[in-house]
Amino acid sequence: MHQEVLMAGFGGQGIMLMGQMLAYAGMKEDKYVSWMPSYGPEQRGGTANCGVVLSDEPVGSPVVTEPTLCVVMNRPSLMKFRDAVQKDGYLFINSSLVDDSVQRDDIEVFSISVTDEADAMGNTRVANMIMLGAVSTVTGVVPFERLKAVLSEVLPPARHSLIPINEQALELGRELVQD
Amino acid sequence: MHQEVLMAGFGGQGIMLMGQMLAYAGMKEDKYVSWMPSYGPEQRGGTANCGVVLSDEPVGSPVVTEPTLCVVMNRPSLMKFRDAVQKDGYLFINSSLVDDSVQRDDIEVFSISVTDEADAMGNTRVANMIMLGAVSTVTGVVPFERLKAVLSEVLPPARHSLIPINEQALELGRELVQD
Amino acid sequence: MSDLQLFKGNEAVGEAAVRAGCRHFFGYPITPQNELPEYMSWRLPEVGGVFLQAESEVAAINMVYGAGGAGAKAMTSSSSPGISLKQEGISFLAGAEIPGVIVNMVRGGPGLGGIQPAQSDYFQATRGGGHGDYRTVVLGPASLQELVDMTYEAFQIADRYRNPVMVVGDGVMGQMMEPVVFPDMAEVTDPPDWATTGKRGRDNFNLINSLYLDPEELWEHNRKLNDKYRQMTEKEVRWETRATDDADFAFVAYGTTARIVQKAVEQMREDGHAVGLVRPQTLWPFPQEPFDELSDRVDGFRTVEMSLGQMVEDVRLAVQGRVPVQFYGTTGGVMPDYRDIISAMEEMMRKVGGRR
Amino acid sequence: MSDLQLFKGNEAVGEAAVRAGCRHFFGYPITPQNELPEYMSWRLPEVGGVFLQAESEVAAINMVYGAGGAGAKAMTSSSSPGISLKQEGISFLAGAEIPGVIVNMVRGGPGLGGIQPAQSDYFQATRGGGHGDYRTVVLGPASLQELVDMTYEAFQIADRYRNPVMVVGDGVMGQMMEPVVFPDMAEVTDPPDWATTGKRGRDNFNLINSLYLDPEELWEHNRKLNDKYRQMTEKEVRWETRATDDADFAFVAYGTTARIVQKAVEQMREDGHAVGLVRPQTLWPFPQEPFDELSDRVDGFRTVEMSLGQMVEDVRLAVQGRVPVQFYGTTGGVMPDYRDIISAMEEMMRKVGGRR
Amino acid sequence: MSKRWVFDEDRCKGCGLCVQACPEEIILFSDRLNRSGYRMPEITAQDDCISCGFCARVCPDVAIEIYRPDGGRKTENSRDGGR
Amino acid sequence: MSKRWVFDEDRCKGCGLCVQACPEEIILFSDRLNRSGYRMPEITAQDDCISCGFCARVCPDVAIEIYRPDGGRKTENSRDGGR
Amino acid sequence: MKAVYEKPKSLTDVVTHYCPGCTHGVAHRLVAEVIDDLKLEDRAVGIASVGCSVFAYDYFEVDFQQAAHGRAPAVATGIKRVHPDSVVFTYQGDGDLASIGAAEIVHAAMRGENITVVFINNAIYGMTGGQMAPTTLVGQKASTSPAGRDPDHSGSPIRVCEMLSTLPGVAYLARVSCHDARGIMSAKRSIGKAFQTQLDGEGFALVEILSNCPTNWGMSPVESLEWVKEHMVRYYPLGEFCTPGEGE
Amino acid sequence: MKAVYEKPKSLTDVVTHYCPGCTHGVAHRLVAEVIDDLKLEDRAVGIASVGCSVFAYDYFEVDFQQAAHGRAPAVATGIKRVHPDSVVFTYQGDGDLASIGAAEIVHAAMRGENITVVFINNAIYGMTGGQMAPTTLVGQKASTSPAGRDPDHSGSPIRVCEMLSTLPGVAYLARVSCHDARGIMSAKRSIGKAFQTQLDGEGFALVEILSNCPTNWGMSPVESLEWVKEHMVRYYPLGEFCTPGEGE
Ligand SMILES: Cc1ncc(C[n+]2csc(CCOP(=O)(O)OP(=O)(O)O)c2C)c(N)n1
Ligand SMILES: Cc1ncc(C[n+]2csc(CCOP(=O)(O)OP(=O)(O)O)c2C)c(N)n1
Ligand code: SF4
Ligand code: SF4
Ligand code: SF4
Ligand code: SF4
Ligand code: SF4
Ligand code: SF4
Ligand SMILES: [Mg+2]
Ligand SMILES: [Mg+2]
Repeated sequence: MHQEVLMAGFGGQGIMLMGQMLAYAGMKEDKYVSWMPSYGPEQRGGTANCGVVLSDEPVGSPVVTEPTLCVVMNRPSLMKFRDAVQKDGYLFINSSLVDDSVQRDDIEVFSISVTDEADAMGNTRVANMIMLGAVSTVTGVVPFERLKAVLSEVLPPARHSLIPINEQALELGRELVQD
Repeated sequence: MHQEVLMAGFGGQGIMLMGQMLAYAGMKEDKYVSWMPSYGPEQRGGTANCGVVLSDEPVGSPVVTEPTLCVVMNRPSLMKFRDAVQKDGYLFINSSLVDDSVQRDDIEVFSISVTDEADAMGNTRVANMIMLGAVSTVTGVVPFERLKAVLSEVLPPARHSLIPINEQALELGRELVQD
Repeated sequence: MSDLQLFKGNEAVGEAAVRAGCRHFFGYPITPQNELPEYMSWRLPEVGGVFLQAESEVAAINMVYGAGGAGAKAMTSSSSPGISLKQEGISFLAGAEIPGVIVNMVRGGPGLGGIQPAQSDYFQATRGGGHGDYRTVVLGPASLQELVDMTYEAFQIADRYRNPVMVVGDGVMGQMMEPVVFPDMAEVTDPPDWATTGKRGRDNFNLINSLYLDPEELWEHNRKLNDKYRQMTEKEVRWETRATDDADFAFVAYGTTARIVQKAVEQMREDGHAVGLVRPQTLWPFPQEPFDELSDRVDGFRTVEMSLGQMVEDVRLAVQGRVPVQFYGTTGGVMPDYRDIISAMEEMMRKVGGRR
Repeated sequence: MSDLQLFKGNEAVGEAAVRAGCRHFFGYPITPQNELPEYMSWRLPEVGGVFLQAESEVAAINMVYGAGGAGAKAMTSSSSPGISLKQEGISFLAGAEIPGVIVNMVRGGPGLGGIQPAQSDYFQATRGGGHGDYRTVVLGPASLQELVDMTYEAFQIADRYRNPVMVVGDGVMGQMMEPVVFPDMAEVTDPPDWATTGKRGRDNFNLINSLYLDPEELWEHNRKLNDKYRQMTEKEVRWETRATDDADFAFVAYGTTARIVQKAVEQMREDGHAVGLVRPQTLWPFPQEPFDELSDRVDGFRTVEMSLGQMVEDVRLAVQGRVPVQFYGTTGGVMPDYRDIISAMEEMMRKVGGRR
Repeated sequence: MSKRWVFDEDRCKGCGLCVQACPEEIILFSDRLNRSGYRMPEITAQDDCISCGFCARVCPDVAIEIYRPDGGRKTENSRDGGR
Repeated sequence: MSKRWVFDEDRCKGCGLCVQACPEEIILFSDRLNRSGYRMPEITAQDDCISCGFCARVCPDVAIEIYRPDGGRKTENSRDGGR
Repeated sequence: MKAVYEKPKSLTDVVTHYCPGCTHGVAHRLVAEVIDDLKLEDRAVGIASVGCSVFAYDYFEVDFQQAAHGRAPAVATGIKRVHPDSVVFTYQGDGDLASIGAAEIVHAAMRGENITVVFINNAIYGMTGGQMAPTTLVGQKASTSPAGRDPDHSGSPIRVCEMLSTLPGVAYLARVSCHDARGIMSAKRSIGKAFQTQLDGEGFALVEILSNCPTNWGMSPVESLEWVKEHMVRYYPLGEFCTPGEGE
Repeated sequence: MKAVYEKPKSLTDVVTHYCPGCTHGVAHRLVAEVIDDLKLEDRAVGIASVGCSVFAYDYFEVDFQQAAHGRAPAVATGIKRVHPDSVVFTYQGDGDLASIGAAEIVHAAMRGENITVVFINNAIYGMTGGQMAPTTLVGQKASTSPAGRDPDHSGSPIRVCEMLSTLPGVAYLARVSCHDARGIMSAKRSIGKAFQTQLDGEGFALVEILSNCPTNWGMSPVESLEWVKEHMVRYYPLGEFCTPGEGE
């Protein structure tokens, strides 16, 4: 097993946390993992993305440029990465903020309106968890239950009150792709 | 012609000026010359010495450690340098401040009480010029007249009023060794 | 593997230092190493230590001088421009024989440059950017586990020789997360007997100093330092080789770059090329042995660095013309692509190829 | 020879700079170079220039940055610890492509060290003690006339490449007097068109900068700088050989040391030994050519330095193992004795002797 | 051009300082986002604007320019040299 | 030891500050040079010394120590903690 | 219609990289207005320091140098000594000016260097992510003082104007605040005076502008200005500390 | 006989390298007396700075560190933070403290670093041969201001006590003079207070001692003290600028 995951969006969309949860869950599954953030040259409000490598072998470069699994949470990220996804890879799109379509048939594309769904849940900020639930369910990159279990370890204690809503969001994500 | 001159004494005895006059005169005589000061590790009131090289060839190291011509103006300098003087070299001693004798018969030793003589002239500070007059007269390292001529070029304008007494001192030095 | 913790590089350095007994950190913010002082700012008080944000990098290294001279395991960190400002201080630490650990998370230069990862401070780190004949042991980890282990050891090496030790990472190393296992918490030891603790009953007074106005004494002092440097060269040098046993050509790379080169090696091996990798773990002392061993067996070395070519000089010094040494690099914060690395090696193989 | 003037090294540097058109000097006192700022403090006002004593070496180099960026021929000087403090600034000058001349009258180190002559800042000068991939041309004069000429040229080289240039002397060089002839007074030129003079009718505004947050841009900028460095390597390298035509062994030495080695060479020649001297005049770029030429002819090189062995690495890099390269040195302010130099060479000749 | 309140939406970052600053309370946030995704303020009643310039003065992004009818009520003028 | 003015000539550098400082004007330069070649001050009349300590206080080289007869006139004492 | 407020000519058209609501933008605008008003566009040379305002050089239509962290006053000195008829100004943050650059600002002031300093005091290191600055208020949280600044550990904030006012070379010193329109108008007057001081050859001039950093303070822009008013102005009193001709 | 004045125990027997009449020697003695009086010999750690007093470490019977030029306050901070019960003092010249080390002294003061600073202001760079210091008086000649300090070119001298007195972290600040016996006695009292301030944990304490440099001033020792009295004391008023508990 060797997955190179790239997650991209605006700063503030919780991209980094998504990646860290994936890496953490992978570690708990006895994979070799790495997580690597990247902020655009613009300091503020620009794009933010992170790469996560999960593998049965020690991780070489932690920098992901050709993902096997890509999550884009906004439009600029789609423009930047849609052609970079490896053949047979996955591309998850936050269709609430991205209305473009992808003209590739060598990859699997999932469009989920996670921001709208999160809004509907009453908290735009859990869009990332909805996406993560979906990603885990579709790809099995890490088991869904593991993801739920690591929430409490990745969130700082001060934010543990948010665990229930995040769990709900993960589950909603699962449901959305199970339908 | 190749002379390596070492002049040594206390700070304040005008050692540096003696050396500079020698170098300047040498330059005017179309010799290759260098002048190099050295202050002891102690910053203040310690020993001061300088090396002057005068040669028909370009000067190699400006640092003089084995002089062909050595002038010591105080006792510590004698202790330090008397054995360093090259065979057939000259050693000039300010016998006003140094009462030790030198047990070498492979060099020529001149003891001149220049400080006393300068005191007698009414200005202790010209002891260096008395010595220089003697050195020039005995060794011919630079012509005596040249030495006198460069006084005005080496002394800063502000001190040109001192030229006459310095000339007198040079001449006294000549007389002392001509006797 | 239950002790595994997912840590950010900069924070892992902090925790490793705490485990090593470091209780005093003096730093000044600069990207990309800010998480290290930030971590220390809450972690050190927790273990009874002191974090102090200095007014500048110059002040920080001189606080390390004071604290180290007083017997503490002290540390500072920065990134390229800030490390330049510490050069006088590092020379003073070496001259006065004070242990201390300095971390450089290298970014692109020169000048203000950029904030992305680079390896262009290699010369500065290994040749001493400061004045005078001195050396610092320079550790160049390639994974966060190694970063943790080397940070821990840096304190031991510093104490062993009473000499500053540098840990050189880069933006990637500082920012990435990987699972790490931390060494156990070391006991915090008493100040050594040379430290300026105040006399506290001692008869003599202790002195921390690097001034020797008498040149003979200063030479003597330098000889003494040089003996230590020679010992370090013998005892502290470290490297790793991968797939070099049957290699026709070998890459040389350290730190983050070595990980990317490793990928290139795997790919080339799959494609049937017998290539390997020499990875210096200590940048100073630089490993001579693997090059002596390999110079008889391989047809050439290809050094890969995130710089315009700095470590390549050490490789050339080690190889001494026995086989060709070539350089490939990116700089300014660009990380080399493993495909470009492969191309570079293939080109070398074509040109040098049939040599033996 | 009526233009000959007996000058102290430090003051000769000052006068040469004035002749080259330098009108702005920013410095901070440190032994053994104090006569240079002192000279400038009265000489520059005389020619309509500005001498300013800065609050520190750090401030001084940044004043040079400002003045150089504003189009002036600006200069600073110091000695070892002070030069360490300037490293960040020098990297900024290189990164922002600002010309400027930096003089280092090297003294013994590390740390506070001593005030006697040394050559132990060779690494710092030639490898860039600052951060990032950058180079400065480093001139290493061996006589006061050469010091004068090189100081004069340093300004031209700096302007030609928009890059800082270093002149490296030592305590001897700064303190000694020798007769020198000064070049004629150069015309003071208008600021170049890239200088920040204020727009004064220009349409665009000028910018002096070394920040490139985009790594690709920073790499590109570095490539541009690298092209300049390559040009310097081709065009600015300088050396001198003495008695090497029929030499079996050659010394390598620069600066003051080369003068002492010269004496050793003469002595050894008198004693019937065929030895010569290679004297690099530019320490960076380091001369490759004489070593290529001599490596086929001599049986070995003996490098002599007032350090624990720094330039010897460049000699080894240049010789690439073709013949043995050995090192002899003193440090801490001790000048090598020509007799010890001779012994060192004789020992090498005995050991390496019958090689060919 | 007869508007007092002239708005450059591409410069605006939706910080809301103008909303806060207007003494007439006629600037409010709208529902619109600009190209960069920032929520846009809008003026609810151009005619109620007194051209006091407060909104423009507090705007960190120079997204607002203010005009007043010639001969209109005197308000603080930004071009008076600041003295 | 019955002297009030105790002088350590090896420490003295002949600066003359003590000469200047003595309110009784009983310290004068002598003709003697010490081993380092400095001209030595001397006390002309031990008995006129009032043990005020001024000379010792101004001496940068700690070349002078001052004593006073027990029960003698009270003078400023250097060991009073400075407060 | 007549313009009451238009974009100053000395600002470029570039949209700044500053966070929404950051008063760096306001300060830029005021400086540009003064450059316009005094017609300095042909003589002005700015120095951008290291901090959030490092890209200032992109935002002004005048010559610029980018300086090493803290060294802007030294760089300005270099420029001014070469071209005394240039109008040289630095634009510096509180970390830059009051921490690493403390020696440079004190000495430029001591020398009476005839330059203008625009000093943005936002009580934090903005660019590097919210570390404690020498100007951070007691109790204020920062990423390197997570429990709030503790005066027993880190001392109390430095008041730059008060400190520099003790130096004879200083000609003009003022502290202003950008927390509301009135403050901004007064800030502009002070910036104008600070440039005029240089034009008149009076010596060193500095305007300290109390500013916000909504991002690193963790507040909305509006809240952050409220905080400036409530907390910063209290510790950092506004006013003029020196005016030309007043000292010696 | 009873001792009125004896060599302090905390001074070594070494004869100093100072020039005849240099008040560095007096200041050393006073510090040693205070160390004796307060019985600090077992807890004191001194920091020798770069300047004529660089060899201070040879003259005191206590632990010492030699610091890089200007950095003594940073070095002292490092020591004090490791051993808060050590009594840490720096001994710094005016070039060291007020020029290259300006940032370090300002920040140690701002932090209220619990250390004692003995500051020797002799208005010149002694060790390097008489260059201008930031404290050199207007008109005073120095080897880098051969025509005398020109305020239009180099500004007017910095008054360190006045400047530092604006910093809240400062507990004790005094300026004294060594030009006569009375001044020396008062100097001792101030040095004593400055150490006591540290013992009481009150924060940063500094004593500025107006001193001479007969060698580089080109005066006899007696003339030089006269000059301190006539010129220095006039520009640098004596007195206490801060005492513990006074500020905030
Ligand atoms: C020598 C050096 N040290 C540190 C840095 C990192 N650095 C960049 S900006 C900055 C602080 C900026 O804070 P401030 O001056 O207050 O400006 P702000 O961002 O708040 O406007 C620091 C420490 C650097 N670039 N160079
Ligand atoms: C980094 C550095 N810069 C400069 C020097 C040279 N230096 C030695 S002492 C000194 C000045 C000393 O003056 P001051 O601090 O006033 O002490 P004083 O000698 O007058 O007592 C200087 C500039 C140095 N050693 N290190
Ligand atoms: S100009 Fe004044 S009244 Fe008009 S919108 Fe702006 S703030 Fe409101
Ligand atoms: S103040 Fe400016 S940037 Fe902020 S919301 Fe109003 S117009 Fe937009
Ligand atoms: S103690 Fe007083 S009276 Fe006695 S010699 Fe000294 S100064 Fe004079
Ligand atoms: S004051 Fe001291 S050193 Fe000076 S002359 Fe008197 S005894 Fe000697
Ligand atoms: S980080 Fe703070 S200071 Fe920097 S631009 Fe954002 S709000 Fe402004
Ligand atoms: S040079 Fe001046 S400060 Fe230094 S010891 Fe001599 S008199 Fe004292
Ligand atoms: Mg700030
Ligand atoms: Mg001084």
